[in-house]
Amino acid sequence: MSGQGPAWAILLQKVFGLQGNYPNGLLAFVALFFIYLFLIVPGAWIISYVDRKLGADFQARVGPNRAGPSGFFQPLADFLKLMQKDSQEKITTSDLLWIIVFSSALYSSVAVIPLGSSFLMVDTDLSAFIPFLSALVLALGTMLLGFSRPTVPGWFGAIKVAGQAFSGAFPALISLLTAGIRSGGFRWSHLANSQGASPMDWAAFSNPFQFLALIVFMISGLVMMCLPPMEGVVLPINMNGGVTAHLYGRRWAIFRLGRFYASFLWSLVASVLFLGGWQLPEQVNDLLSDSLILKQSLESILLLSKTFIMMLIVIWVSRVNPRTRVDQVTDFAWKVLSPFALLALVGSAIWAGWGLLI
Amino acid sequence: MSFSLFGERLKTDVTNWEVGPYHLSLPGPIRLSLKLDGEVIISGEVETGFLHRGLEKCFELHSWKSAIPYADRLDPEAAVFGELVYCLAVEEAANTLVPPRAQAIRIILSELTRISCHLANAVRIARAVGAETVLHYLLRDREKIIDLFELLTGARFSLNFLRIGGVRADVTEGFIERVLDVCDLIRVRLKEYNDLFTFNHAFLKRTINVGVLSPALIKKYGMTGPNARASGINADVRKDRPYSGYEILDFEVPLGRGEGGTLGDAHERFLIRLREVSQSIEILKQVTEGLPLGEYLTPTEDKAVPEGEAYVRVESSRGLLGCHLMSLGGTAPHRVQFRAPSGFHLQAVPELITGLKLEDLSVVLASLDLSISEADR
Amino acid sequence: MGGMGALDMSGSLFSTTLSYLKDVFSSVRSILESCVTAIPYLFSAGENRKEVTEQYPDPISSRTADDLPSRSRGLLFNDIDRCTGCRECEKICPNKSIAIETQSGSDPAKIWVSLFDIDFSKCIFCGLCVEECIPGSLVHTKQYEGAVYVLDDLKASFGRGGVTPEMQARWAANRRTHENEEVGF
Amino acid sequence: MDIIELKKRLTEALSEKILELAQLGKGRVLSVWVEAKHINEVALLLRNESYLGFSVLENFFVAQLDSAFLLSYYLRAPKTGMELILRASIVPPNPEGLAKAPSIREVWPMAEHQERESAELFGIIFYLGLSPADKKEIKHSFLPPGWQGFPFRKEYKFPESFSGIQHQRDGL
Repeated sequence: MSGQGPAWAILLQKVFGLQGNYPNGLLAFVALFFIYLFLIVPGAWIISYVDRKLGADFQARVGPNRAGPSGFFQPLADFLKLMQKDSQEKITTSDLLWIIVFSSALYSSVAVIPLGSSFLMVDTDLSAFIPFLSALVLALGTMLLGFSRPTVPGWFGAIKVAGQAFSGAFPALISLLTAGIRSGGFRWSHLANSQGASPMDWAAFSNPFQFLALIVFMISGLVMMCLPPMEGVVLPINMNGGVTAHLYGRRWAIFRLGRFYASFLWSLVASVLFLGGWQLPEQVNDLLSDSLILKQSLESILLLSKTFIMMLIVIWVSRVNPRTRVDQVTDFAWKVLSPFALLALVGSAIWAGWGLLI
Repeated sequence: MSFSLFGERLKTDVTNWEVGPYHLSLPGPIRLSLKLDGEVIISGEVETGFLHRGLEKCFELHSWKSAIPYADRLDPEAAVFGELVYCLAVEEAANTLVPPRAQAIRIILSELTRISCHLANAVRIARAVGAETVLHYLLRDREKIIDLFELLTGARFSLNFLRIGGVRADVTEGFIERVLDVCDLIRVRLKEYNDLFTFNHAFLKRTINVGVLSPALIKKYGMTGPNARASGINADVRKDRPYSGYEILDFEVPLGRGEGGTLGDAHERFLIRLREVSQSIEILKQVTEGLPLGEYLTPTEDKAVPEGEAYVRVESSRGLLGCHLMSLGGTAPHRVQFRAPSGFHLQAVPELITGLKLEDLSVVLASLDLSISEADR
Repeated sequence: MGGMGALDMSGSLFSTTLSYLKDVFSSVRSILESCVTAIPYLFSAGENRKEVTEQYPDPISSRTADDLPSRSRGLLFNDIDRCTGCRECEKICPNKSIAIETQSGSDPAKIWVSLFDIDFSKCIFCGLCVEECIPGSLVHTKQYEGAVYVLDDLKASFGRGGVTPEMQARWAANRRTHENEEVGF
Repeated sequence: MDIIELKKRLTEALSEKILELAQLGKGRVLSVWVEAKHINEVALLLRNESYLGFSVLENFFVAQLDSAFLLSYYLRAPKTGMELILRASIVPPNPEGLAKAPSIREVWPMAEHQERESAELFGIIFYLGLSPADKKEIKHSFLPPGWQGFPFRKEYKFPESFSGIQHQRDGL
């Protein structure tokens, strides 16, 4: 039983039944590959399918039903179609630039994803901030995409994306701090262990300010990454054609996969910060204390289902509501989200320090 | 160089940008050449004529009766109004009488077309604002009305059902009950649209105080119909000069109240069209209950219309649709000229869009309910 | 999502924050209200919220030719036996998509319609010809699938074909025998 | 304010310019024939006079009667509810030539696009001010640029093809 090395390495060796010790680098590569193949790509598939099916259900339509049983293979069909449709003109430097920045912003944070008590590859003191930073770099990537567009509206879209990202970043950071105040640290394990399993012990429901911080965190994340229902600037529907004008083929697939991963990451972080992460009830913990793999997979399932529910809510709201203009979105972020974020910060600080004051 | 933190606006130099003739958010094939200062439109010109097909010349090449399918194609989405205005003009020139039952059937058809056109306009506004869900609900309900057309006339859009002196055939047996069912269904739906969309905050923010049409602008460009009534100008042809039996119906014409934003903004135009749909439902109920008996057509042989001239106007879903007809006693009309409301609304677009934000351009164009095929003829 | 206009600085601090909060809550309430109205559609609750997509050509979930109302104007069909060759339909057709040629039939009174072509690439299905057809031989069918690969396939011809010399000879023969019987040879 | 009252007011206001005053159509609408060159004065007078007040031009109709063009302006006075058709006729120099008529864009701005349409399709130059400017070309806003001839004229022969596209599909 090779017990030494970080928890995720032990887990990995157990999963693959390897004996003897292997360099952590190799194990890390296997782990990343494992997450990417079995978590992100299937996640994109399921969410894309659910998004289209749920959207169709809301609109009294049938939705995809040709590819596979009730259209389940529609995302695969879309993916194959996009793969074989590449844009004729050769890749220019500005295209290359945005693709590199876009994908580096996203897939660098795969290692940071908290998936369970032992599957924590990067559990440093500031690990909660890394997804926030990768979201900012994603906004930079979308801006560069806008600048690489041949049309006038593409450049307008780029500047608007930058403006919207800044206005979303401030309240997101503040609400991130509010979560940190309650749990006393930004380590994933700190954040998760400070919350109990039953909903009452979750951060969001422990005090009203944390609940307010959850809402502000989710909305400002959507604003920061121009995700639906805040994606007025990216949508080709409005007059100026948005950032994705004339984007199709493989680059469109990169863009879509990137946007899925961004919303998935943000919902995951939200459920760890505010919705009790992967905490299993005490009895279950004791029961499973011996078999590490079972406990870890149960924790991951719990965490991913919370993330899935958060993403469903976002899909629901975005399908039903119209989109507001970009300047109204930034107005909303500065004049509504930021004050409420500060209120939540001050409130939860007082709440946390109440004991010391009196 | 005096550096003022907030006073100095981000200086952007003027770019100009050609939009069209085919673009996602234009109401039809027109070309807008816009001068943009950053986000704000400084000036815009409209170039039309992409849909000009010499419709009025076609009337001169056909006999009176075989010109009726051409009247359908004046505004393909609202075919009955083109037919109605042409038939009324010929009837006035040739002095033929229309039996009351035919007049009632004509009212039923024009009110149904008005509802279908207002729903189609709501679809365009919803698409401009990006509200997918309500868009599909509107299309689904409009389908019910188009099924009614197919039941009565046999065609979905270009009906070719009116004839000079009446209508082509009588009402089929199940038609009246189906009309009443559709009326009740649409009333239920209107309530659903209001909950889901009309007072949704995001929609309000996109349309309140956007594209305000002042009464002066309306008078200057001769705008009529819902666009004018949304700015408080009470002018409806069905009330001012009733035609084809509207005088016996009592209905009140909705006017813009301007309680949400200012009077005459895009939201007011959207609201007034929904109110007109509910008012059309009232009219349909009255007409279908009191459908007079008697035959549906005074037969007129298609040969010649005595020499004469007539100018008739009809309240179409977009405004005052007039038809000036001149006949020299031949078997074909000598000159038919249509006064298309969309032509006048299109005139006001350059002045209306100056100072508008670029993203609101598609909302304003959609709220004006322009039919380019009617404007270009 | 929700949001509010510019803060009006006019009133006192308290009244502005009050109106600010009222505005934010009204916007959140209206957004949630719109979301809630879409929920019943998830479970297709009630008659009005069923899925309405017609998956043509699947006969169960989409309308087929026989569900169409009786007056629907599909592709035309002309029953040549009842057609008298009066050319009314050719005259009334707005864009000349009907071409008719007639020759004298077996007895001079009867017209032999040798050519009766309808060019469906020009026909606008207005139904004027069916209305003008006195013998009622020209009717609308319920057939609406008119897609073809070659433009010529859109020409439907119902004519009887040219009168060949031996047909004329045969008609002339039995006309003579007919007249002989009458005269009593 | 009925037809007779209006007729009296018009005769004394426009006295010498009126060529003919008749009642027209079922609605018994008054129609006033005026010399083509007086249109501008008459228009200003009709609109600005307080007791006439024809401030709305509802429809501008042009038709060709054998070789002359009949211009008729359908006017409405919103205050008094009266209607009036102002008519004038102009003759083009030759069947292909450009006729000239004074424009009423200043008096009634709403007629601007109808005037442009008739100008292009009938071949009429609507000039502002007093003397007809020597403008030759008409800017096309309805017909494709470079279209020869004026389609709405009676003697117009429809061209076989335009910019390389045949208009008649042969054989079918």
